[in-house]
Amino acid sequence: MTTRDIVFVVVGVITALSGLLAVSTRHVVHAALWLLVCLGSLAGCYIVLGQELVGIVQLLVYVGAIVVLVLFALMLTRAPIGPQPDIDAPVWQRVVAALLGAATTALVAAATLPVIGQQSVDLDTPVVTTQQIASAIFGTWVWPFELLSVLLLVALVGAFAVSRVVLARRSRS
Amino acid sequence: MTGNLDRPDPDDLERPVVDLSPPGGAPSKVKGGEPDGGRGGSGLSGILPGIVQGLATTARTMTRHTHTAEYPDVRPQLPPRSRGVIALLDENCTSCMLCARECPDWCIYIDSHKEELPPTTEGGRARQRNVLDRFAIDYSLCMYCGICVEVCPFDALFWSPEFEYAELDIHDLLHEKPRLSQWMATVPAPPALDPGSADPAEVTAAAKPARPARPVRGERAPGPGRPSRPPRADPQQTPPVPPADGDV
Amino acid sequence: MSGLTWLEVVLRAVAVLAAFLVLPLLVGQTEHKVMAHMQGRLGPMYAGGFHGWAQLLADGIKFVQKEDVVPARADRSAFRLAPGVALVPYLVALAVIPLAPGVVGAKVDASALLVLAVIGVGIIGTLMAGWASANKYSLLGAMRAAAQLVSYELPMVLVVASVALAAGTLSLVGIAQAWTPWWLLWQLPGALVFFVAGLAELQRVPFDMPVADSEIVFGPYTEYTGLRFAFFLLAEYAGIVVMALLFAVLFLGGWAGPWAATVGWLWTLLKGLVLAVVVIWFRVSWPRLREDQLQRLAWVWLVPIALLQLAVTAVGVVMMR
Amino acid sequence: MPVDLPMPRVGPLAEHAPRPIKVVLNWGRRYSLWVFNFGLACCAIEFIATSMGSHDFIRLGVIPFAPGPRQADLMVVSGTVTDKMAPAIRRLYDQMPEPKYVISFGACSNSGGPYWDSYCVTKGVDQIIPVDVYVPGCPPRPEALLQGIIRLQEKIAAESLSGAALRRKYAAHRTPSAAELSRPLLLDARHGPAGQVAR
Repeated sequence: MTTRDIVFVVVGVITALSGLLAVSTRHVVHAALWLLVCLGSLAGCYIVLGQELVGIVQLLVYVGAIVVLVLFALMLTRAPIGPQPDIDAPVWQRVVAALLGAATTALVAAATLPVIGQQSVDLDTPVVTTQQIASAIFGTWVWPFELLSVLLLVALVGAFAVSRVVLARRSRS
Repeated sequence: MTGNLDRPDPDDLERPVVDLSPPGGAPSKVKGGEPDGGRGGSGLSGILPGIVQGLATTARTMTRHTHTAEYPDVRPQLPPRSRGVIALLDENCTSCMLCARECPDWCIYIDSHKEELPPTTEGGRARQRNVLDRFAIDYSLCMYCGICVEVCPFDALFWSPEFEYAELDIHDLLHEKPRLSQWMATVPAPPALDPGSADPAEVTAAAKPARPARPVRGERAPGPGRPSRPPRADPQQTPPVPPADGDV
Repeated sequence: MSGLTWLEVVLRAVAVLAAFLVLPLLVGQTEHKVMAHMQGRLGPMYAGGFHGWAQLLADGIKFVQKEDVVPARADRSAFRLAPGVALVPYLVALAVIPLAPGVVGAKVDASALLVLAVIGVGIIGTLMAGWASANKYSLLGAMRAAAQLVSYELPMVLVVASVALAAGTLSLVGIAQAWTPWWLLWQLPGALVFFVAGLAELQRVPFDMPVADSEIVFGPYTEYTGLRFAFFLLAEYAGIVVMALLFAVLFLGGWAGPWAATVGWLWTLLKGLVLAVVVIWFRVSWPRLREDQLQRLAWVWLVPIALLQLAVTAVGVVMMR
Repeated sequence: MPVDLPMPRVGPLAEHAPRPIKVVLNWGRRYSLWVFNFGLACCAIEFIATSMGSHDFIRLGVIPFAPGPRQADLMVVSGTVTDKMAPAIRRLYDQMPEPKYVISFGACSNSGGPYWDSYCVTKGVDQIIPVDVYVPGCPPRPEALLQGIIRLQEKIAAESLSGAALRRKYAAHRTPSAAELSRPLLLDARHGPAGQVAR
């Protein structure tokens, strides 16, 4: 077991635990903060596995932007300090969610556990560099990439249009 | 305070006039710090947008000398007649209580007792005199109006510019007689009178020729009237000289 | 990273930590003195004897002794953690910013992207502080900070992308090595956008609405005392250091200058210091913007300029190839 | 609503440090007095004059940066303390973290000053909070404030922080709460506010 293995296990456990806490805590903002830890340590997982760029992009997009937006939105809702019983899920929902989560975990484990140890990658000499990722995105996968960009653009224009419609209606009334 | 009629210094009078030209004789075109923000100004201020002018002003200030008075290291230049602390010349105090009664804050405490002075001549009447036991000013209460200094008929209270008597305990702000007397050393000389002003009353009085010796008891003129004044040089023809710049 | 011995790693970490503790203090002291003289004052003169050089040391020693107050209604854990969350990202950012080709805490392939990513994480600390303080002013300040960050992250990433495009690499060392004086003109709009967006991310004047003391006391830091407050202050000044050095490396060629081979790191530091002084200069000279003016500036001016810069850079790269 | 405040404590470092370290700690507190101006009347103008370019008390390490009480070390009460303002002063003072200092600036906050017989003026801010330095004057000169600050710095340099010292400091002041200082303006609450009674 190398240092890298130990670090990976630690980061992975942190990711899993924080993910669990994110869905089980009764404080709304704490849930967002645990999600932050989860996404951040996921970036750590990527970096431990030698995928620097993916890890950094994960940090930039999810931690730096999406969780900030989530927190921002939560603060707009006057999220109180302390547990919120009125938005708490009832027991049966919790049980169902736990069952579903356990089932998904089992499914993923059943698919991935058998392949452990079959193939190993030498991480000390990085195979995938930033340039390779770039050429993959803008070469092989350029059409899906562009399609996704257009999708996001449409969503953006749509959001803009919706807000304009609301504003116009308000100014007319 | 008769000898201390406060006539404003001509330099003092000119100081409040706002001098708009920048110090150092810089051309008045460069007006980076003008409040109009460059809108409608002339010259340089009309060209540069306001935010650049702001930068220029601060940068120019940085190149100049600061005008900070470094107080603990450099003695401050206090203006004349600064009201720092009130000093007591206790030899002059007759315990008349005028200051204590006029004080709006009632922050002057006076205790005194009467003392009998033995007659100076054989068979004369013994005289009574007030002896000052305690004279204290509570500077935690004093509002520095100076009324006590003004009303004192015997010039026992004076303004001193000293201000360094902040205390850790409020009881120490009650200055008793010894401490008030110590401040006397810091009282500045009264400012010089303007050229051409009337002589102070004390000087005129001192300059008068001495009275003639008292007549012997038996020769005294009958009647209750005061002894006639020493002859003046024709008082009818030279009216009293009004003050030079007439402060009425 | 694999070629480093443990000793070297430790040494580099210590060096980065030292820089992290010293450079912000240097900027803070410069701010004290520059601001004072720009206002016709002298600034600190007594702490430490010579021209108050130890003013910030005295501040630090005082902060250590202060009572650590946590408001009764606050969310204790988030309240206590927030200063650390605000501070650590700048430490990481400082670790990957090169002063010279060899003088860098940690060599990372996509260091430009990493710096942007961790700076974006720093705002979480402010958000946590604002929410956990149980104070309306703190919450308002945190919301302002978040709104500001969300708006200014985008133009910043876009102009950094433009520079990376021009250099053909995401590594800060590579970008600075690819720099030529011609970039001063070519990347000028991008540089301006980066500087303005950086100021806004640092919440410095004229974009200091999150801590506007005349409106919301001290924004997210209203309830913080002692050492935790000092951490926030340190984060602010470390932020200035990071932004100034990043600007120097991205747009001013970092160590480019006479005798770059030997004293290159000095050139980077010098350029960074000049930029920090400019940041201070702005603080002294300009009033605060309004929140809506800030958003307008971001979306109406900075984002279009950044997009235009990206297009111009792309055309330039293709033409020159 | 009186609030029971816990007795403030000093950190373990300040309590148990050996003598040389205490000297350093005192030096830090001495030259880093972030000041919180409680300007209530004309004395506040003199305070502002002291903070401006021609006197500049930042030279002494008195930094007028703290917008709120939480970051402040020194509170300068400059001006007339009214009974209505007194609870606010006490509340803000209580929000300052230990170790904290107070300068009472001017006759009004020393002892009521010209308003010594007013029905609504607190006769000295030291009736509600412990004061370290009293600066006399009405209003005092800016230099007088500087001298008061220097007195305070000398006091800080000589003092020894400890929990016992804090308890002594509050021995006379911790008993009445801020809210007890205010009194109802209307004796009879049934009639509602004064304006409604008149109608």
